[in-house]
Amino acid sequence: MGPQHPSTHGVLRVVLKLDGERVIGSECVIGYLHRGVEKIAENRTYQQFAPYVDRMDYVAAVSNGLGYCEAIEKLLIVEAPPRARVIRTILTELQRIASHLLWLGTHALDIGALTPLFYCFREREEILKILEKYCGARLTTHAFRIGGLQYEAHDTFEKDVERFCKDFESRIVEYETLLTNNRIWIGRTKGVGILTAEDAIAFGVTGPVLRASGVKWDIRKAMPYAAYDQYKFEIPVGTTGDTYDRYLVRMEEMRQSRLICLQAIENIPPGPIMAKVGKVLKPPPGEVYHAIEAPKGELGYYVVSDGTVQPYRVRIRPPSFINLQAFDRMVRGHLVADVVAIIGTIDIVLGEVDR
Amino acid sequence: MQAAAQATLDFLKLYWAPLLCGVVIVAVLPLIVGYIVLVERKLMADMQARLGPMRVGPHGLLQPIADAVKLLIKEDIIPDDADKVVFWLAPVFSVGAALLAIAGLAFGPAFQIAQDLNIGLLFVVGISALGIFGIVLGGWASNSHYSLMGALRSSAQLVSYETAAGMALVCGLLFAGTLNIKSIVAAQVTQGVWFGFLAPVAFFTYLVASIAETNRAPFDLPEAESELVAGYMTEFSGFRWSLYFLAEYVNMIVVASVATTLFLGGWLRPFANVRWLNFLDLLPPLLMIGVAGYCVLRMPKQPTRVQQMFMLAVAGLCLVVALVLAAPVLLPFVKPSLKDAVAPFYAGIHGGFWFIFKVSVYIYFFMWLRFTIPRYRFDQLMRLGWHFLIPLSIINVLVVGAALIVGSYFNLQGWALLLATTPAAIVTLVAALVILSLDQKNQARQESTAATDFYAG
Amino acid sequence: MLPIGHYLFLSMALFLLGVIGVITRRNVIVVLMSIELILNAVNINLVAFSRLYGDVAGQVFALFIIADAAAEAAVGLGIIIAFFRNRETVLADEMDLLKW
Amino acid sequence: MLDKVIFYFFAGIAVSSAALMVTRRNAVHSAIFLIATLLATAGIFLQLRAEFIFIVQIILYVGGIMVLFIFVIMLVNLDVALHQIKFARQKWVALIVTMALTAQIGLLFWTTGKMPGQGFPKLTALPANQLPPNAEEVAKSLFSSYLLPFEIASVLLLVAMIGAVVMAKKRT
Repeated sequence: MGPQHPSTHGVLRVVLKLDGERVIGSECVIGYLHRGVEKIAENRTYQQFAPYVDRMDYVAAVSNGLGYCEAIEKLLIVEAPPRARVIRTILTELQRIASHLLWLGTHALDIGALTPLFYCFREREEILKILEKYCGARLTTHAFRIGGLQYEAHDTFEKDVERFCKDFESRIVEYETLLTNNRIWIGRTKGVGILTAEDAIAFGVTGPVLRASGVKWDIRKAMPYAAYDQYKFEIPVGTTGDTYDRYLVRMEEMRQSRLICLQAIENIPPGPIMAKVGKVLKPPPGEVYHAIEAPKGELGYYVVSDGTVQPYRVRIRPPSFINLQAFDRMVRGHLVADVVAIIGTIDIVLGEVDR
Repeated sequence: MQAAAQATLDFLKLYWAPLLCGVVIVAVLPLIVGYIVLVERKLMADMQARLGPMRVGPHGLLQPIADAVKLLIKEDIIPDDADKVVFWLAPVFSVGAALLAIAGLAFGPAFQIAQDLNIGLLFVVGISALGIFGIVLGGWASNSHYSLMGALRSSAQLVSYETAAGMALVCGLLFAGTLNIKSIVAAQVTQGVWFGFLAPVAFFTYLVASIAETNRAPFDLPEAESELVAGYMTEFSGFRWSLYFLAEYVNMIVVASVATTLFLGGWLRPFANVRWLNFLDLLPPLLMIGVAGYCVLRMPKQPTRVQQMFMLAVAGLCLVVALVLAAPVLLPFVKPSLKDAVAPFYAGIHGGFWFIFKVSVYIYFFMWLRFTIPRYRFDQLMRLGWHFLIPLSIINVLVVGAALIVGSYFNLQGWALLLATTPAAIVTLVAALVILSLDQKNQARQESTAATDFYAG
Repeated sequence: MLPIGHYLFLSMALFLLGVIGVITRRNVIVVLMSIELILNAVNINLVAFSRLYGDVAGQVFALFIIADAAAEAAVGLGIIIAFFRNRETVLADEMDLLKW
Repeated sequence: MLDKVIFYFFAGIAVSSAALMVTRRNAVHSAIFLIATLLATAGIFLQLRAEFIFIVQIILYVGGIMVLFIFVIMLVNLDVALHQIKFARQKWVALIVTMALTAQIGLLFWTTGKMPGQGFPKLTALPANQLPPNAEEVAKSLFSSYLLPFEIASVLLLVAMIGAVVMAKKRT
């Protein structure tokens, strides 16, 4: 299946070894979107590199930015003010919902249901409007700065987010009626692309794919960052680890993110939005690894600084790339038609896979 | 020479009506198909919270003409080593089969091309079964591995669902007792109840089988399959592709009208012979007046002058149709002497209206399915066809036959016949559940064996 | 109803073409097709005479012939597929082994 | 008059496409020509007012058997056979056989001194419009006087189906 295939998200080439209709083995050829982000980082200052981070997982740019900024703040041993942390949490959770909506739309389209795509995009539009109002850009937002936020929350911020969360509840029910107990949807997804818990851990898979296989691991709970420790929310966990479980886990995650946003909206603490960080950042030599829970899985930043203005090395742990390794195990023994469903269910974004 | 001229003259005198209908159908059908496509796109858009084609003409009403022109002038690529003759023949074959099937149909008591064809329904089903050649040869001629695989898949699907559709029709025909379309509808008048209620399971099976037969909705696997891209139609472009497109929609009309004739009482008004429900006759004209009113109301909101004019024209058209529909109903009240003169006229027009109304409801259901339900995988599709639909329809034929014998024993008629057929339907449904559970069990067994052997392999 | 001679000539012509097809063609599938052609020629005769004598038995028998032709085609093609899968050829000359 | 026109039209198509079928090099082309012949013979059945056989021929022969043929031709896409000569060595044998056949039939008619079909009584050929409805007639006689052959035919079809399935099954 060539790189410009209609159902591979972006430019992913999959070489399938077939026995008639069944897939025996598969091999993903990637690298079509490789831009050498990590090499570029080595001759950019810390602030200059921040916009590059958004271009990786262009579907969830805000959470990339959050990961990078918090990693550098850890390096500088600086703490973002509480107000900044809460606004960051709200924006990341909104971005998570938007990313899951895009996943649901394209996944359903691959399996044949035409309508959910337009419902999901209608909601995603609302979120992008809020992001645009806040930081001027819809997709590659560059919303955060090292040490806090650049812009104060616009005046109607609370009202917009609240209005969105209010009617999103009924919208999720809309998707569920369309898909969840639809016999054909279940037929196409149940028992397809099974990934057992041991395999998931062995492959180092993270995020909804890991939780669907029954492993209860979410960085927001395990190593809370930003303002996640102040809010109550559950972590949905699946049982068999097939496409249908991943679908349920992600739908539940959307609901939880909505709850987080609602809790966060009640009390956004007043105060400054930017910590005292100089114009020129010269972090002390040393290294740091900071991971956050991106919509696709654990997004980690390993930054080594040699005391100068530019980082010595920035290593990014992309969740999509690692989840993709489990693709071969999942696709074995299935029919060619299921390959499309499996690519959809891992929810990979090629920008992040190729970096 | 004179004898030949005389022979052709009386030939024309004898058969001018069907010839005229034939020419009208073949000319008007592409236009109708164009507007069905427009309605489908509008409906899809409406269900997906968007507007659909709005650019060409007011509310996109001229979109089909734009599509037709585009398809005509688009360049007609023929793959280099495809064999030309078969490549040209395949779409012609499938359109020909679809249009020929239209000839057997009756769109109202007066409007039928092949007048008293006493194998009416069988003729329509048989000829529309020829469409398979168009698909198979099309796949073969375009000489690419993918389209050949797509063609084989879609024809395998067509062949297997034809048996199920055939069985469902047989069950419907048990009640009608004849194949001639006019007498089928007449039988539904004497019975007083539509066969769709007498044989609900047959109607359901036919509905599902006809969706699969026209390659639509959850079964539109061949052209939507991810790696076959457009199945057998990939290599065709421009006019040739539009022929296939036309054949698919004409097939949809044929299948819909077969279902309406047999299960939904053809051109009968609902509750045809219930005297006190006669006011239903006024329904068609009222409907048309409603549409006209809606157009007039929306007229001021149109942005440009020409669109307002267009809306007025549409409203006028609806009013004229309403008048034509109302005339035969109201005239007898005005002048009772006209009653008998108007009767055939009345039957023809109202019959035609009801028939077209039912066909469009049936097609609406097709479209509605297409937008909401995801697609079946190919093996699930074949399993549904072979393991579930065909046994169900065979059992249904047996059970309904038995019910008919019981019915005739107690000589139940019309609504009373329901006493015999509803238990029959229940028995068939129970049998269906048994088949399903059996299917689930051996499917699970199959799945486990399949899983083990590929690990071993 | 034309005089019966026309139908006799037609079915004879088709029969002859079928026989030629069976004998001369190397490709087994085309041989099977020519057999179908011969059966068809027989059908024409049957229906013509049934129409001539007004007795519908001829047409019923033609029905049986069509059913039989279907059965014969199914089994014949089954054999061809099985043969093709082993010997990769469909030409009559190369089918000279009784057991492969 | 109309009958004659229709008959010659369909007979012409039938004979010419049969001839083309036998001579075509490509198996798919000959299959298509066979379909044309079958449709032409169906037309002749229609001209003989035998509607039921007409529609059965179309459904069973063209819609059923020919689809099977085209499927097999595609599964066994034998472009390798295209280049070899398509006529077997028995070409001459075929010519001799056909010559003998036509000579024999010609001799038969020559001895009786009548063109084929002259002597047959033309007494019961009913005009077209008084013919009883064909489908009902065939059904009546099929299920009354010919019930036993009907059952035998069904058994034959069953056996054929099982045979075909067993034959085409993969040797697992």
